[in-house]
Amino acid sequence: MATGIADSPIAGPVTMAVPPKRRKLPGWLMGVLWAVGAIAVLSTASYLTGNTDLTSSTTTQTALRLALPILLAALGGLWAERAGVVNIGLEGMMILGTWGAAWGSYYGGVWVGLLVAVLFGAVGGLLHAIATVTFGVNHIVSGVAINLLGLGVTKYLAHLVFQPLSGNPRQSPVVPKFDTYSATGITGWLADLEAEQRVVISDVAGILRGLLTQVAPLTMIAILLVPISYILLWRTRFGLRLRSCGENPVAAESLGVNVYAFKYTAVLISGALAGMGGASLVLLKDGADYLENQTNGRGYIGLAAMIFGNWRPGGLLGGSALFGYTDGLQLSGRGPAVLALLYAAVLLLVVVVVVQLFRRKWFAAGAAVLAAGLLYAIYYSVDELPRDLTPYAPHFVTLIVLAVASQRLRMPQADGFIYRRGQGS
Amino acid sequence: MRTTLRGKLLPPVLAIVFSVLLCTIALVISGDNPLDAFGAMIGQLFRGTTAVDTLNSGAVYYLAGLAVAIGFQMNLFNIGVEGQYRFAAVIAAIIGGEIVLPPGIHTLVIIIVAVVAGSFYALIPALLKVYRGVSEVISTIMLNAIAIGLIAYLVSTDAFGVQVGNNIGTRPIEESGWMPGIPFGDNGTLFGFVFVAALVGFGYWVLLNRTRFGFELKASGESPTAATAGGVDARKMIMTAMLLSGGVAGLTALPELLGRDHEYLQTSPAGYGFAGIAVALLGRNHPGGIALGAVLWAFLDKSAVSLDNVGVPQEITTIMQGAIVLSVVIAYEIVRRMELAAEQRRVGRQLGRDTSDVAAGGSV
Amino acid sequence: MADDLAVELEGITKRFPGVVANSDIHLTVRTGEVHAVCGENGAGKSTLMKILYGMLQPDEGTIKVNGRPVRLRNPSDAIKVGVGMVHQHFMLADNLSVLENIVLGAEGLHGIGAKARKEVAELARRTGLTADLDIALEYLGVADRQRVEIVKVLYRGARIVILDEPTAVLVPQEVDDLFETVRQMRDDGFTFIFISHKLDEVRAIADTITVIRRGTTVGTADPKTTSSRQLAEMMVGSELPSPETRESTVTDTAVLTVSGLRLAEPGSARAVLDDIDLVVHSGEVLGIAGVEGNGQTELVETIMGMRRATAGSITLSGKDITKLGTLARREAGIGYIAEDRTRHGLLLTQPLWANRMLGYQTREPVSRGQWLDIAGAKRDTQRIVEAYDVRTPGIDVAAAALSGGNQQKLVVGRELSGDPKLLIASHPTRGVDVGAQALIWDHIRQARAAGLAVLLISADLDELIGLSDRIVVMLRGRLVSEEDPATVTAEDLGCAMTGTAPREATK
Amino acid sequence: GCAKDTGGGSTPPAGGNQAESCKKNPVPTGGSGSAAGSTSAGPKVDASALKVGLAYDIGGRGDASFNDSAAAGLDKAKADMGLKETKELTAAPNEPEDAKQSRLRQLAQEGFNPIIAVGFAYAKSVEAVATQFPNTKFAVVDDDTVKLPNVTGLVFAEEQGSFLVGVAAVYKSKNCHVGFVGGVNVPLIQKFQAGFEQGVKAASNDAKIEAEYITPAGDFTGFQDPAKGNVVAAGEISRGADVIYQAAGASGKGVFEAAKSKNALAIGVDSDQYNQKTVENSRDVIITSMLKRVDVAVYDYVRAVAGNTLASLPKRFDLKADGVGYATSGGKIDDIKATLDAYKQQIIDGKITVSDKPSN
Ligand SMILES: Nc1ncnc2c1ncn2[C@@H]1O[C@H](COP(=O)(O)OP(=O)(O)OP(=O)(O)O)[C@@H](O)[C@H]1O
Ligand SMILES: Nc1ncnc2c1ncn2[C@@H]1O[C@H](COP(=O)(O)OP(=O)(O)OP(=O)(O)O)[C@@H](O)[C@H]1O
Ligand SMILES: [Mg+2]
Ligand SMILES: [Mg+2]
Repeated sequence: MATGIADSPIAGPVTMAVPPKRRKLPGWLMGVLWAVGAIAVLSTASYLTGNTDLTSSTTTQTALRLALPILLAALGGLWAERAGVVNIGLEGMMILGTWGAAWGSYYGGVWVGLLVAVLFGAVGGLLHAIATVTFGVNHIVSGVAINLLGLGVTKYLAHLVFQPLSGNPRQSPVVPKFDTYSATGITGWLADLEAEQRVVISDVAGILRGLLTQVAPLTMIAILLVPISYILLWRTRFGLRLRSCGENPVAAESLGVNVYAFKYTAVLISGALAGMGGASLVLLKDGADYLENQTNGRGYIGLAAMIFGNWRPGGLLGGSALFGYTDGLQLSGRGPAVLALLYAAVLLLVVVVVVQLFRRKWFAAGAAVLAAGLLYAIYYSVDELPRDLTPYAPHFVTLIVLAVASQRLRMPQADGFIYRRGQGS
Repeated sequence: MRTTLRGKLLPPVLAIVFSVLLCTIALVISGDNPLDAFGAMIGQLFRGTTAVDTLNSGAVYYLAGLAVAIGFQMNLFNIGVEGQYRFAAVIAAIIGGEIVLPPGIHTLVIIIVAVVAGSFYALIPALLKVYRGVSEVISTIMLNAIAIGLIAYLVSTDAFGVQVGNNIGTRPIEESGWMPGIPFGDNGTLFGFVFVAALVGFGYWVLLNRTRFGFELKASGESPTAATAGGVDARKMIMTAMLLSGGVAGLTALPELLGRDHEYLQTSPAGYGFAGIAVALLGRNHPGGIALGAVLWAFLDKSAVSLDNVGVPQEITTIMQGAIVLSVVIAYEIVRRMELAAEQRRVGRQLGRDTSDVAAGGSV
Repeated sequence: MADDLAVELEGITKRFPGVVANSDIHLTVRTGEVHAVCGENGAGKSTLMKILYGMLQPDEGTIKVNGRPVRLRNPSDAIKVGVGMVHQHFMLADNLSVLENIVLGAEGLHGIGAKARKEVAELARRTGLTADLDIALEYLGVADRQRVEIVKVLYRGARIVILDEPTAVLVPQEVDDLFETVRQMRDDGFTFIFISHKLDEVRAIADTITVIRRGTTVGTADPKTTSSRQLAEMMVGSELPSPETRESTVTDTAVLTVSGLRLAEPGSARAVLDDIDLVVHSGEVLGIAGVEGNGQTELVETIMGMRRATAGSITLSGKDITKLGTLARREAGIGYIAEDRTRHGLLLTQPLWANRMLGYQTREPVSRGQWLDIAGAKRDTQRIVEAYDVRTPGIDVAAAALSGGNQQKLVVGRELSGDPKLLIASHPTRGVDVGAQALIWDHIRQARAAGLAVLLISADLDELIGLSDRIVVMLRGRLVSEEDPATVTAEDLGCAMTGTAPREATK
Repeated sequence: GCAKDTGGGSTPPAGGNQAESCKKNPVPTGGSGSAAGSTSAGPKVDASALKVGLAYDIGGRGDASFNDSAAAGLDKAKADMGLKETKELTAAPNEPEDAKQSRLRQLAQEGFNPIIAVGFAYAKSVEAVATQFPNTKFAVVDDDTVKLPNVTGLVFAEEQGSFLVGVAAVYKSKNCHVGFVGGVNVPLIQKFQAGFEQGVKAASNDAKIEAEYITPAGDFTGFQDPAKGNVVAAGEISRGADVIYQAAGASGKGVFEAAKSKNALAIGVDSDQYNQKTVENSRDVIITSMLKRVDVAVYDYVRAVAGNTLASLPKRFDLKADGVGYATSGGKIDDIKATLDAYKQQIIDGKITVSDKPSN
């Protein structure tokens, strides 16, 4: 082989081995702290700017909804990459899921739709597994090919199957959607609280209300899949074996782990989750039915959310939530809401400055002061952000958070490596 | 590892055969005649401008493929070629349209602007990677999206755009800035940029195989640790490779911009960067392979029109592109294993002679 | 007879593309013995062991374990019949915790929770593994990793334990500890198959020795009646080499001067290197002794410019190179044999001639200005292949196709060909067989006689004592003492390295 | 407790009651009442000798949008004028210029004449191919920039139709607050916004208007993302708008659904969306649709070619030419039809001129 790429993984971020530091807090508590901190910053910003969109129930609801497909794709990425298979075919598998969801739901109702979506996604996963695991094809090549195939096959199938039904080769007929449920008792009370516009209380009420109204079973399943993935991957022997395939497959093999089987399983689950992500675009109330290319790159965003979340379920939940939230905010609240978010960012940076000063990290504190000043200057000087750029607020936010948070990302060590049975030295 | 000629040529042929087979099945299912379909695909080459168009588009894909391949050489996955080429195209079109210079110089300025703009847009992920450790995969995905917004702004009438009918685009470039092509009468005009693309491909080969920089690039790609110990500065290499990749990406839209369109419209096609990934992978990062991949890709693209014309669903071409990418790599793997087995058999036959002197060892 | 035979390998043959790794091998191991397998690099020892452990399938031949014929399709099969293996190269996952590394694949025994933890803790105590079971494996030193590997095998209840070159990375005390454990377990009825290039060790621990040469069994030997010399002859047909340096060539010209060198850990104030002062003269070999993880690697990498010193200066032949990059330091005349050749020394998929360029890409004969001189590189690679007896089918094969010893010879050849003033040699003969070892020592000696200054780091104390003109001992990032190789013994050195008082005092 | 939602929006504001929250401007009077002149009425024309080629934009026949509308015009021509041979080809997403040219050239070479290109994206290709085939007649929908004797531009006064639905929106709004959701911020869609806003202002000086686009120009996913259309519309509704006019292609579906679940009303675009299958779930919130009669234009063009009366085709398909209008299916605006028609007459008579650029 002439060049390295076909057999080598993508270079991960350059990380340094750091001495073991005792984690003071368990992961879930960190998550809760982050969430509380975020809400505190947002409600302060909402109070100071007078923009209620930041914490309204509508925003929360749209955020949840926009985050859902990304979350599922990210979970799909997590499963595959934890077993050492890079999956940039998520997009294609999601597309397969959208088609399958519409088709199954049309003929058999929502649950059948969900099942078919999951199966279709898994078929994409199977293809990826055959290529990467059995044939040792470069993971990126296979992923790119699956994205093309997913798009081509669904277009073709839609032409064949949906056109006679909907008269439109690019769209399915209207299909059944999941019913939604609300915690009626609480939400009424929360709505009152939210309407009162009291500092913090109303904000929290708004956010909670958004999370508790009009929740579809699929939404609940998706959210539950985060802890389920965590438990399966980190708390069971199955998960240990699966992760070992992503860390050092040769070692795993030497201990009697059937690496191929685990990689297959992981990539199948990955595809199934991506398929479910596709279904979440089709089967939720107000969903779009099948529409050609409706995933619009969400598979890639999911991949980004997973990297953002440091290959961990809690982290990718945060990544998807951040993305969904910002996107929801800019879409429903538009320019003013994004400006308010900018203000929230300034507040966040002020917190960062305090923390860094406390830790005696003078340089970091200085940088944060600078950034805060800059953002505040922008906030102060413009009354409207450029319209053409506000739709990309989530992308800017993702970039800035990644650049600012001095993070240490740790990808699974053998992620993207091609493993062949018996190659161990 | 040694690869025979058969090992190089057989896989693509197998892959094409396999994808044709797959599409045949799909066509039969949908009740179309596969022979008509494939007849139309071959036939198009002898009709109208398709043959020339294929080469023209091939040049576009070639440049995008090279840009991606430069990153791949050192294990950088520059998904951002998409954003880089579009950003560069707009900037080049705007500047090219705003200025008038003597022929040749005008063109050259546009080319340089495109390269600089492409590199600039690649500079952001490069800096983020080197100084903040942000994975280039995620940063370029984000920057691709942001590029759309930037372009929308730049092309809007508030900024540099002009409206023609219902379309907006940049101010058309004066003729002095065009790149003349080779006219083939009714069969179209071959872009002059096709030769520039070929030159870039040659440059890529020379750079990688004959220069110190190329050696350091490949070394960092293969083993960052060994490269560091060998005195290669990893940060510098990441920066240079990204900038170079972005610079070549910046050229991607120029064949069409300088050879035919002369302006960048909001309806100008996107997606060349993503196709470039597939093309680079098809060509296994080798300049010759990428060229073949690019032309094949372009050919399949063009087939969509011809297939539609004979009433065959044009989605077939997308399926075929995906199938070829996947099956070509699988075919390479199968052929590699076959050759391995053959070698093992060969060794097996030589066994007797090799071990005879060892067997004389005896025990103490 | 079947009752007391733990392992019988009959007529094992294994072919790899271009190589016959094992050809009609016979090996019989009695229950409860320590059975050593010796042979040159690439003789086929590891391959044979992988076959016994089910990781490779033999092309021909039969395997019997405890008298019963078995088919081992994968390691699980081997584990089931009681075979366990500690690999030559660690089989550990850096990001998993110590506990996870151990229970992986054997979760069926005690799960992955508290019960498993208890069980592992017990085994850890027995083998001297003191590390926290919950920290990621990457923070463990080599000796601890070795212990984790052994605990892994024991945890699975293996009765037949394969140890493939377990001592290559250990210091004498650690080797003693290991042997103590092995002997104890042997008395408890465990069977060991033990592989090592260090023939003294082999004779110290083994009950029986089987010698393999070029993939086939040459014969068996009794360690009590066979000398190391005889063993070596069986293995390679040549004499056992000695690292002894005959006459001193030390001059007064300082080549490398390091003063006040300090290296802080990234993100903390703790120093990995603390106030290091040393001088290496032209024609002198300065040995650095130290237990792995005490800063030798960092010292070397700081001198090479791969890490930036926090304080202090480095001078090469009077020129201050503290601020220079790695390439500039190499150009200034430093040759570098890295401790891990596959990570730092070679581009494994590239041909040998491309590997010749690595680190020399700016210099004749492999380049001219910005352009590579491929013909020149090939010519010079051919020269190295001949001068250093690199056994290879040609210079166009990928470096990965060479065995470890041959790879090392190529690296040594390359690093000595730039006319260096200073050679930094980190474990130059690690894992290399006796024949190649002798050759590498010879070349280092010749260069030293011609005025080369050598900074030698080695875990092989015989090598260190034999080659060095002076030895300094490194402990926790500091140079703690200086020893005279003419008088010091390996045991003394070991004590200094571990910071314990000399043996007399402890007894 | 936790309860199943009953599919909200079951009771949209009824069409009949005109809320008095919005002070309406006086309805103009004095229209001449002359009927909109449709060219389709006239002597019977035989087009059986014509071979008509149609080159669609992305989506093609069945897209429930302007391509579909063009297809309807062609079908009608077939039925009415005995048109026999036709061929319809469709553009692929992200295709370069030469693909469009090849498509047109193929049609021309196979003897199709006239050739109708649907969508302004074809403008440059038609120019190139029409030069090459001077004896073939071409038409471009939504573009009139090609100045060649054999090329006809079929453009529409979208702002005029949008004006009328703007008026309708005000009359149906309870909060005196209406909204516009555009798919992609391009000049063509800005025309819809411009007309709508002028209509709203004409109907009431008090009315508040929300106007948003899903994506900026160049990002055509805005036409393809119902999920985002939904969010943008929901945002406008939460700010008080209760009648939303969408010009967002396939994303419009999301707008309708947002309206439905938040008890607001919606106005469709291009075709009579009340009768459109893909949005039938939310048809009860669609009070009207702004009609852009691409079908009329295509039909009239074919007819004009057959009868050799190209010169008689309107320069712009406007209210007068029946090229734009509003739909009444569902009967939700029957009560204000007179008002709308009064405004319509004013526009036809030139008493009101509608600008095609949004004011800001
Ligand atoms: N997977 C493989 N593919 C091809 N050749 C191999 C493979 N594994 C081992 N070999 C070859 O088989 C031969 C025996 O290798 P093996 O690793 O068994 O040697 P060894 O005796 O363990 O050597 P050492 O003492 O250096 O560990 C070598 O020539 C090696 O090149
Ligand atoms: N995947 C592989 N493909 C081809 N050859 C391989 C492969 N894996 C190992 N080898 C061969 O294995 C040999 C290296 O084997 P091994 O790792 O046992 O080294 P070694 O000879 O034992 O050296 P050392 O003891 O110094 O580490 C090389 O000769 C190489 O040809
Ligand atoms: Mg070995
Ligand atoms: Mg070895």
